Amino acid sequence: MLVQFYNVSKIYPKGKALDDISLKIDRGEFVFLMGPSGAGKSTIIKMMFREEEPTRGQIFIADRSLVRMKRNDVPKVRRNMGIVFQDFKLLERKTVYENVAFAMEVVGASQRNIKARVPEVLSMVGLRGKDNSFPGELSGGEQQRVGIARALANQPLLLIADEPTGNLDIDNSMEILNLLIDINRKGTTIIMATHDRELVKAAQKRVVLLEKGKVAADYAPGEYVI
Amino acid sequence: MLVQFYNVSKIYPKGKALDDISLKIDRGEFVFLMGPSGAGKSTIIKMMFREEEPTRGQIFIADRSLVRMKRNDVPKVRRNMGIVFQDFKLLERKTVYENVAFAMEVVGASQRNIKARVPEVLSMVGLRGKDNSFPGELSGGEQQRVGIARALANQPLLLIADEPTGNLDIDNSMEILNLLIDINRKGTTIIMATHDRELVKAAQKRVVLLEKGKVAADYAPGEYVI
Amino acid sequence: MMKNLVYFFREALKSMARNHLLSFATISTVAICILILGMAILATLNASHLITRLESDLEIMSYLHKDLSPAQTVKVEQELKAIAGVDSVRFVSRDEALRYLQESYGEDRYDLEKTLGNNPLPDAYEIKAVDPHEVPLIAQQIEQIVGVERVSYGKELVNNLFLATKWVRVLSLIFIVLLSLGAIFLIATTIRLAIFSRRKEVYLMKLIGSTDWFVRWPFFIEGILLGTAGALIAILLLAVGYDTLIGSIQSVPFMPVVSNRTMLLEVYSGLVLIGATLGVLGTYISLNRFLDI
Amino acid sequence: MMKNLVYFFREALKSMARNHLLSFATISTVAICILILGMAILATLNASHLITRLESDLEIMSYLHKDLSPAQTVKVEQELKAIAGVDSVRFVSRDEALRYLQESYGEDRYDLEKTLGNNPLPDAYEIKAVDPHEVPLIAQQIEQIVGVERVSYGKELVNNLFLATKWVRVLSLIFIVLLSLGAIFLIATTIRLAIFSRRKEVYLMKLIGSTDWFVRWPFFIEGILLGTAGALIAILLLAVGYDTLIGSIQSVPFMPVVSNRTMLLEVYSGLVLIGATLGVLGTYISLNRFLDI
Ligand SMILES: Nc1ncnc2c1ncn2[C@@H]1O[C@H](COP(=O)(O)OP(=O)(O)OP(=O)(O)O)[C@@H](O)[C@H]1O
Ligand SMILES: Nc1ncnc2c1ncn2[C@@H]1O[C@H](COP(=O)(O)OP(=O)(O)OP(=O)(O)O)[C@@H](O)[C@H]1O
Ligand SMILES: [Mg+2]
Ligand SMILES: [Mg+2]
Repeated sequence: MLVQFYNVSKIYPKGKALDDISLKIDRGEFVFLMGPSGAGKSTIIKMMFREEEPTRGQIFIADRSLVRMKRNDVPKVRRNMGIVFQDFKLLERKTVYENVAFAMEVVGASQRNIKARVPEVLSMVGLRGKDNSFPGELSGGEQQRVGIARALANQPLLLIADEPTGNLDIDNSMEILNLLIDINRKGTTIIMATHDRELVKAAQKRVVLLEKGKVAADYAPGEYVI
Repeated sequence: MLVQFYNVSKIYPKGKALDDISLKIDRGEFVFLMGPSGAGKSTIIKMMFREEEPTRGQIFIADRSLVRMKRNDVPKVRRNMGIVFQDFKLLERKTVYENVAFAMEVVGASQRNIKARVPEVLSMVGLRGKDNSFPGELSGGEQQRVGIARALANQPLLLIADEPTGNLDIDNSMEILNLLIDINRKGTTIIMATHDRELVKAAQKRVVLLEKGKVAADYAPGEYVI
Repeated sequence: MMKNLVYFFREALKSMARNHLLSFATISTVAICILILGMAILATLNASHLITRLESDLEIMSYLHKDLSPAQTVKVEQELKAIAGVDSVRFVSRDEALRYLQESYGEDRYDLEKTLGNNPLPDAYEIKAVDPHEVPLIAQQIEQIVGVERVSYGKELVNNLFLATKWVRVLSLIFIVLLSLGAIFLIATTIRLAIFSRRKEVYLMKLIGSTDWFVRWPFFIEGILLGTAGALIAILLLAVGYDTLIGSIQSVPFMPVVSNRTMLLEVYSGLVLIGATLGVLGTYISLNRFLDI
Repeated sequence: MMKNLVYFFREALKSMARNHLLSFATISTVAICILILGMAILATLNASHLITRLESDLEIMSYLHKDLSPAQTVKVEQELKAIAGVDSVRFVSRDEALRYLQESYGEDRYDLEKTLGNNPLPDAYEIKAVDPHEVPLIAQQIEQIVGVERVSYGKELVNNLFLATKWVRVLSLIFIVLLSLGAIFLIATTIRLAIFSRRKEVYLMKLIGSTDWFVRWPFFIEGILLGTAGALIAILLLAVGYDTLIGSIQSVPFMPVVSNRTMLLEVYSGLVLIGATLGVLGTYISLNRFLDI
């Protein structure tokens, strides 16, 4: 099992976000997280790379407990993941190229590898020609695709994407979905929070439905209809 | 005519965003702006409240030229609009309540009106109970709805929304759409950039399709299918 | 307008509380700058006080002819007093002069008068000038008086003293000016950084229709409050520190200290004013950059 | 590691160029603080130099019995020289003493010796101490020597002088210490604000897997470079200004100036070191707050 949540709750001073969630995701799976706004999708995702810690419960990534993990080991876990953030989180003072390259520099990739890989992922998401633009000079959808390219750059074992197509038109969304399905086929585990039912229907993958901080349903691939 | 674009082009140092756009929107209309990512939807919208100025061409709002307008008159124009930004642009150091109230304080509303109106618009977008949360304590979709509530607060004559449902599930999106249709029926002109074909199909309104900085098509209400 | 003022004040207070790092940085920067400036000003005031005291000790000795009659001696005194700029004239008899000389050779070990049989020294007048800088001029005039044998005021010493005090004054003025400029710049920089880190907030306010002044007012009030608070903290520390200091230093001779309440109060209130002004001015200038939208 | 260093350097340079407001604020804050600190240190050095000069002018006069034979006089001199802490001993004959007295009463207007017929003054030795602060002690020992009639060193004056110089030294030390603390605080505050306005950048870097040190290095290099640059600018201004100043002041007597190249160089390089250290230290402390993610 790659990701395991055992009775995880997250309680903020201003209210409960997750209520006793248990969830297992195997290596090689492709899982959609769905549910209405505020259901807790982003909270679950943030816990997987330890941006947030659970109030109660245990979380294991590749059999290592995130709760008991020492501060110094956290970066190692994050480096084996690719993360697409709901609010993009691009470095404003770096160009598109540098934003993607930075993720590779963090893991210690050589300049040669970086020079080869960055243009590759940028064209995968349809952003060739924007290399030297700064995030502030991009459209919403373009920024979102930079975030996706960055997550893909290191060919991570686990790709976590929080609403990666919210600012994209259907054609671009479909392309991204196909890209992810392709990567998944090559072995990468994918967890994707989304509101886009068209995509979910097209993909025919496992769907975990959240509602008010609880798992309301867990559909095996092909089970989810509308 | 409320909004008029005459041969508007916008050329950034790094490339052309809008290419000779002409467009008229009448009082009381409901117009969707559609088109692929990077087509120029946000650029057109930003020009309407003069966040960006055109490289060439003329823009009139309520028959006043935005290009020739003096610096001091710009706030007056903006105050008659409600704007939903693609990236929300909430004040991070203000609570949800204060964010909405601020828009009313700007136009000089009395505290009494503010106290009555803010809870009203917050419940319109389904955010009652989040009054004292800060934007950083909200989910993506909740933040987006705060942005919508803020735009509605002053009952503007012109409501401009840039991708207001990108982070919302279909139920919430539909509610927002119905809210906008309702407001439109009461006289507010609405311009909305969106990627959500389900919404557009459901609304049956005028659709302006942009592609690569040009108007590719302009569908009258009911004409747009898929 | 009144309603707005209340609103702006509330906004300013809320913002100060919520941006505590920025508030703390501004207050402490203002406090430190004003404190240093205040210390330097007090030091300079004391130095110039000391210098003035040194200078005012300057005196002109005019030695009289040995054979002057009492009437002639009185006439000389009148003429001395008639000279413009003369502050005081004191008669030093030859006996007194001998006593001084005696003392400098040690009380009664050598009885000069007994040893000598008679006193070789002349009578003299000791003259002080209103403005010590006029000493050389007055000395010149005294030399013209009939009955005055010789005038002595340590010409070289006086010139050197004036040169030295001039330098001390010029240098400390330069130091104060540079320090003030530095303080202004440092405070402005801090405010600028504080506003820089809130530029998006300003941008957004403008986008949803705020006028420049609607954005500015809360920032201004914040600037005044933070600037004044910082300056007040500095003044408090300064006043307490200086009071303690002059308390323990006043016993030391040679060290005249400025303890003129009115003057100190002027300095203190001037510094608070500077703090408040810089708070607003820094805000105004830094803010303008981000308002043009 | 080398490869990384090159990378970190490139990152630091890029970031300095792109965050020019922050870079400018840091450089200028460091420059102003170091400049003020440097001016104060130079002023203090000069003041203490002046004080030392004043103190080293102190001398003990030991007046001899009138009826001492030349052999006895020489013996006194030997005993004087034998006292620990005595620097120099100079014989002042009674004739010389009279000449001094004469001079102080104005050249040849009054011929004291002629008037008096004979010289009433005693022979004396003028003694300087290695450490002026030992003057009272040495004077006590001299009083024990047979043949010495009387010892005089202006007891009260010396005590007052020492008290005064002690105060000046203590006060300027306090001022320098306070100024240094102030400078450190101001620089730290500026760096803190600069990093505060980049906190989201740091947060994101950590989120995508950077270790603390991977985030820190470029910031550190930036801190060193900006701190050193600021300090160098300050030192340049300071050195040029001080050189000009001592050039035009050296002609003035009474105003001994410190122009010891080695000492100045030490002060200057110490200040540059402070700039660089504060740059890194400020960065380290401010950064830590935002790294805990
Ligand atoms: N820091 C916080 N403090 C308090 N409450 C929070 C905080 N972060 C999130 N919440 C609350 O937790 C709940 C779940 O938020 P979460 O971001 O996980 O929702 P989501 O499913 O991602 O929604 P969306 O689809 O709108 O992004 C929301 O009601 C939100 O207001
Ligand atoms: N400040 C800028 N400098 C340079 N290019 C810019 C700038 N702002 C936008 N662009 C470019 O202009 C084009 C149109 O951008 P715009 O934001 O209008 O697209 P959009 O239709 O809103 O796309 P999306 O659906 O992705 O939000 C894009 O290619 C974008 O890269
Ligand atoms: Mg979310
Ligand atoms: Mg857009």
